[in-house]
Amino acid sequence: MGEKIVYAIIAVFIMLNYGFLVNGVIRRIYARVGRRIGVPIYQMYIDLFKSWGLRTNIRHGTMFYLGPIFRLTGGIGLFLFMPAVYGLALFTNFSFSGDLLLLLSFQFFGTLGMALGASESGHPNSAIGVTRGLAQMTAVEVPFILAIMAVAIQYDSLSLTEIIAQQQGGFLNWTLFTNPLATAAALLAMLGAMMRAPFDVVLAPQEIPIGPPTEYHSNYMVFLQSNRAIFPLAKSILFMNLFFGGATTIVMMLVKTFILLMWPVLVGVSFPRFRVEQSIRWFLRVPMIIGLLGIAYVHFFLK
Amino acid sequence: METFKIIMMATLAVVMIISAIMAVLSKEMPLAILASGAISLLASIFFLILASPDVAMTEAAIGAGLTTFLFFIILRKTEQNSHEDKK
Amino acid sequence: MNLTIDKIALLLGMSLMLIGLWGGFTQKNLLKIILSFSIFDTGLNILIVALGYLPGRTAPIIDGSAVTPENLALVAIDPVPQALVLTAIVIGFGTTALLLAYALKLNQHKKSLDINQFTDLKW
Amino acid sequence: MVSPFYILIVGLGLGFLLGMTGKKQAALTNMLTLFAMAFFTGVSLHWIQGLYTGAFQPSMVFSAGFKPPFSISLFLGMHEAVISLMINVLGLISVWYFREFLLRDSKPLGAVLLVMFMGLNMLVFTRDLFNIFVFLEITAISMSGIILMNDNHHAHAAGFKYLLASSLISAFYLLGAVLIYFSTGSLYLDDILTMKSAFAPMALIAVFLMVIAIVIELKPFPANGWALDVYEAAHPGIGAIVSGAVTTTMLFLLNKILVLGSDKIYLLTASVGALTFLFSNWMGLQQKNPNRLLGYSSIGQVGLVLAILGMKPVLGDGVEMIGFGVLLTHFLAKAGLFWLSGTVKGSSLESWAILRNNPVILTIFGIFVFALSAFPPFPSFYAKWELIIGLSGTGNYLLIALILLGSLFEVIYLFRWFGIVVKAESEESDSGIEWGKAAGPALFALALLAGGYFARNYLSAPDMMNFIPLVAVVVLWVLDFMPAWAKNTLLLAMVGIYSWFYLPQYSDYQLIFGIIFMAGAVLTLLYGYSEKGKRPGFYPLTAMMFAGLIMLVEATTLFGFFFAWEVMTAGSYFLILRGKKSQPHALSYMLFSFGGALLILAGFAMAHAVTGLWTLDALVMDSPLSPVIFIMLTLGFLTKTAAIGLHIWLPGAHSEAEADVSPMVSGILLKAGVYGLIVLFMRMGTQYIGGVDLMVILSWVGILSALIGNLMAAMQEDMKRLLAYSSVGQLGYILFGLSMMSNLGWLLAISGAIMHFLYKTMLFQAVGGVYSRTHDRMMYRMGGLIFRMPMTFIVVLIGIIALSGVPPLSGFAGKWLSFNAVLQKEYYLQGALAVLAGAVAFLYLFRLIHAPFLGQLKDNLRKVKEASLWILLPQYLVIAVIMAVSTVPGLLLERIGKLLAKTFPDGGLLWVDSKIPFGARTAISEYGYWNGTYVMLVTIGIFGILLIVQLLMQRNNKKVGQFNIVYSGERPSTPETTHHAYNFYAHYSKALGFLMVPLAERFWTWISERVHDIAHQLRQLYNGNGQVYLMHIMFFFLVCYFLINGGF
Repeated sequence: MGEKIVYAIIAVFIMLNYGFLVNGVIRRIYARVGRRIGVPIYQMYIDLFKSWGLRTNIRHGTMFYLGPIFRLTGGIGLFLFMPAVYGLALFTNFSFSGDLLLLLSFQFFGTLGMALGASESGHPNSAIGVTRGLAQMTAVEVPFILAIMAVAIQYDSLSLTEIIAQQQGGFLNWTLFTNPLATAAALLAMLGAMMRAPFDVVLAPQEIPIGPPTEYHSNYMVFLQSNRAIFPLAKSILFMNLFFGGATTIVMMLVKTFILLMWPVLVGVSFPRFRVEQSIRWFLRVPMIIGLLGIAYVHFFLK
Repeated sequence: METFKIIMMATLAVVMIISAIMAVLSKEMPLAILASGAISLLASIFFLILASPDVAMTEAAIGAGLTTFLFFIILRKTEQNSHEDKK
Repeated sequence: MNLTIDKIALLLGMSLMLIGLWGGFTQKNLLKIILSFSIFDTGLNILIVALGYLPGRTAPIIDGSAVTPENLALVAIDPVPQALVLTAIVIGFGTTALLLAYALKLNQHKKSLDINQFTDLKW
Repeated sequence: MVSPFYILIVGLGLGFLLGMTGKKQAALTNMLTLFAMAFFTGVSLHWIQGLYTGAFQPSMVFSAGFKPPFSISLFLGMHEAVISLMINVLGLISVWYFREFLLRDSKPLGAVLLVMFMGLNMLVFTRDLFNIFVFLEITAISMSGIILMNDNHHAHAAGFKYLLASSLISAFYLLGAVLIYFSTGSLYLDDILTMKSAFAPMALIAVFLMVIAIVIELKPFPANGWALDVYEAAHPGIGAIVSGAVTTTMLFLLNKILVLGSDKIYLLTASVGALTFLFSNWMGLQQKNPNRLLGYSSIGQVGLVLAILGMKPVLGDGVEMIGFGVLLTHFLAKAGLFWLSGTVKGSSLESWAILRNNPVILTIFGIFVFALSAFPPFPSFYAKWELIIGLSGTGNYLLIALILLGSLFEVIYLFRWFGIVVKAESEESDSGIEWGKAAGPALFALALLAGGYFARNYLSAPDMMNFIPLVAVVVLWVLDFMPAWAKNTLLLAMVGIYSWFYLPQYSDYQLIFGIIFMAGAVLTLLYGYSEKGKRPGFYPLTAMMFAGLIMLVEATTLFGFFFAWEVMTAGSYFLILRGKKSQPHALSYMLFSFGGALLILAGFAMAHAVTGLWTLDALVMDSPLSPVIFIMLTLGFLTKTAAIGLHIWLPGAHSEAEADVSPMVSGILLKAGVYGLIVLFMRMGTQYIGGVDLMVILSWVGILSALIGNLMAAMQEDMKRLLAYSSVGQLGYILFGLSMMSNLGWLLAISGAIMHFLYKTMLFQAVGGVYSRTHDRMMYRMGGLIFRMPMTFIVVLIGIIALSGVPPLSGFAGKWLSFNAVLQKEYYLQGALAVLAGAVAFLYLFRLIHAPFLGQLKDNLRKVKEASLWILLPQYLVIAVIMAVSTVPGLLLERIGKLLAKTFPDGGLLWVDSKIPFGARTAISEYGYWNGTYVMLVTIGIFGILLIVQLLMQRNNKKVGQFNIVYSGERPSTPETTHHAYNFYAHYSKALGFLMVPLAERFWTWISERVHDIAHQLRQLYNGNGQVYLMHIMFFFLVCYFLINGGF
């Protein structure tokens, strides 16, 4: 057990730093698309130290204080409950605790804690951001779960390790190719889950300055930024495991996740923003239908 | 004899039926009451001929006598009531 | 058609009953309605007596000559229906009297004998 | 033996004598009348005693030594004695009731009363057809005489109509009696009976005439307008006599004469009765005048007895006891209600609200209403059971439907009235109840209870019930004067002792639900200590509800189950009704529950008819009828679990109930429906209708309940309504689980039931605690309560994390199980909707914690204090349980799994010890695995590390004031504009509003309006004109004649 804990700490450390760098890259891409030069790739580190360096920090109450902790626990937990690299002890994490469903549900641990913390600040913008986030999330869930269901039926398992194992042996075994419909549904859902345009109304920097985290600063910000580094990575690891054959080496994992992270970014730079009800309707239409088709496909053709 | 009896009874019956219709239709209350009394009276004759003298007696006394009498009393009282109202 | 006394009586009774009912259903004056009912009663009584009539027999009164206790069942008419009718007449009178009392009471209140005036209670 | 002739002699003699007394002897007259009626009563008692002990045998008495037809022939048996006792007791009380008239007026009321009761007695005893005519007329005339003595012109108009009608009726009868004499040569009933097989056509017509006359006397639909007027206008004392004594006599008489009739006549009577019962109750729906309402109800009840008596050729002689059960209830309750009516001034249903100033009288009123609605333990309940069971055995489903529909209508107006009496605004505050007038109703209410006790003995179903739980109700009722804390302790102790002795005897599902109900009782009673004062009525009712629940669990027979079900329904109805504004909601709860109970009753009856068993195993069957039975029972139970479409009673009932009643009816009571479904599904299994798997339909019902319930919950502003809708959703999940008919599905359902019990109890109590401090339920009017009520906040926090299924808390088990079960069962579409519903649950839960507890504290809440200790205690007990089963899920799931393996051997979870320390057990399903302990440890580990990091990193951390936020460079100063809480998910309703259209509510409103419209149209029949009523009688007569004699 002790060995697992040490491994976990190392894995989290690696992923955090990788996440900071990727975020830097993404910001640069956004800048380039907007014909700006943008920040240096290591900008995230600068921000973190700056936030940490603030001499005072305030709190609005206990939940406010705990909110970022919940948030980061959610991010790290999500990462730690799944095998990031297939067959590598260092990155197998605590995946023995539960299967795919645990991951799906655990995503909300951070969301909920953060929502509660932000709400306690008493800032209306936080609350508005939270309601938007929750509302959008409900719709994003559906196509995503449909895709997961398709995968689970296809591989007859909810165990992520098992799913990865079945995708080994050549990229044609990836779910991407064996079940493109489910993959498509999931990738569309990913757009919503990543909170980038056109589904970034939750943060909506122009209207409700950055949404839920409005009131957060200093070391809270450190936690939130760290979460922003690791949480999307964890999600893309999940997608990688489900649809892109997983990874057998650390490098492969890093590359695949980077590519996956670029997908919402590429969509994001080229689309304007949806309102909440629009995105809800959208998710319950196109991706959901694709997801259902995916299940039908698995059910009738792969079984 | 028997034929005569039948003809008489038939006549009586017709009279009674006419009285009954009169009693029902007549606008004049006293006339109606009298017609009804007449029916009872004639009915008692019928009873007699139908070999029921006791019924005949009762019908004559109660149906023709008492009932008619009672109707007239009530008629007068109600007319008094209506009369008071007009004043 | 072979008319006999009891047939005439039967027809008469029925006619009176029908006329009585007709009057009771159509007349609007309370007294007329009561009157019609008493005609109906009379008709009913005639009907019953007529039903019990056996041609050629005498009244069920033991007079010692024609009717004796021994031949009562052969010579006389069954006395029971007559007793019944007797009772019915008395009871009918009671009912009529009570109805008239009601008519009076109702008349005292509304100064009218029109049955349509007494429909406050409905539904 | 005292000869019945003494009644005749005393009645007539004293009657004439008293008729001649003047005003001066009023006191004496009164005394003599009272003595005479007491004598009648005494004689009846003497007979009953003598016949019971065998001191004398049932015997025939002839007048003057002659044989019939020349004498009056009276028969005196046990039946006659009992009926005459009923009549005479009612007479005695009536004389007492009328005493002020007797003393004040010079009118010979007492004399007429005596003659009348003499006549009624004689009608009971006589076996002579012509005597019947005489006594019929005597009673009719004396009855009209009594009405005439009233100084009320409405009563006079009514009396006139009555007398007209009865002359027509007596003409029919007389003709019949005479014809039978001509046909058979006898007027003596027993002689004629011997000739029945050789009846000439004339005799048949004669019997028809006599029967129809008495049937019309019993006020069949539609020939009953005259009777309604009498009930409405005459003095309530007269109403009591007509509805009680006269009707009873006439029914007895009818039963006496009906034996002459052919099966056709019986059938006619039964149909007329059933239709009368249905239509009279239907029209009663529109009635606003209490006395006329009682009239409609009387006519309906008598119609029911008619229908029962008419079923004799089909059901055998047992119907007499059934009919008597209904009749006795009707007799006691109606007379009692009419007498009560005399104490109420005003002629609206609302004016009865005065009764509630006096708890004893209110109780009496309640007893009457519940007895009329055929609730246990009253005789009518047993009669209803026996009747439906019997009818079902003969396949008379149409009649069952008519009767059940009629009783549903009756319940609607009775309980609407009851609710008004208990709850409506009353103008008068003084309790002008005269105890003298209440004595009769009180006596009759007691008699009803006693009657119920005896009625059990005539039950055909084996009755192996444990009635001990009901003792608690009685004890608490008697001790109701004590302070609340004392009663609370008492009930708690009783629950404890009972659980100690009985819970170990339970097994399987019984045990699970027994624990839920008993633990629920303890939790809600602990909360009860926070209430001050006496809480009159609360404890017996609570005890009643829990008694019903525990008896439900213990029930092994169909009858026991239904009995418990009704007890529980009654108790919970009262509890809900206690809420301040709960009256309309309590009514709709009652209606849905009652409708459901009727379906259950019918289903049980049909099941018994198919299998012939009395135990619950009667439901194990394979018959063409089983899908129908299955549907009826399922619908019945679904009304209790508030499946979508049948849920509209729930939000109001649960949210308007008192603070500690809400957890009872939500967390605990709903499980009764779940238990019912389990009992049903276990035995009947999957049913198909036209090749369609009904379980699939149920799974859709379940999932739609879950989705729509959750959506509705997210849109509520009222926190109790939110929780109430959330129950609809949760119960939808449970139904969904059960409908899968698989090991995992049931594991989901049963663990879901347990969890829902825990969460809802806790959350409703927390919300109750908030309400106790803020006196508000609208969430947007609160805010920031975390600063004032942190302990309650923690409860809600745990509650919502658990309920939303976020790991590491126990709610996740439900999600995990449902997904696995869905995959196993291939319910993909439903599964997707379940996920959506789960996500929506997140919305309302967040709202529940955000709006009241987080955000800006409102000015008026600045001095709010934490909820009291007794409110918090049960909540923290629940939290302890939740934490335990979250950390070690096997505690619960593994045990349930073992139990389920008996029913569903395949597809269950596998529990293995994991290799890593602590021996924590991992659940392994066909698809995945889950180790709750590790999830909990890892989560706590990460959280703990991060907390330490944060504590180390922070500098100078200090708490700031309320409005110290970054707000466009301004500091907002009003919490109202800064607290974003109202219409929280506006965007959501914009996107998915079409799912929230209240279709079910519209549907039921539409049904209700149509039903009331028809009632209104129907009662136009009674236009108040006496002649029209006569024509109704004639019309009725002719229709019946042609029906019997074969056509036009």
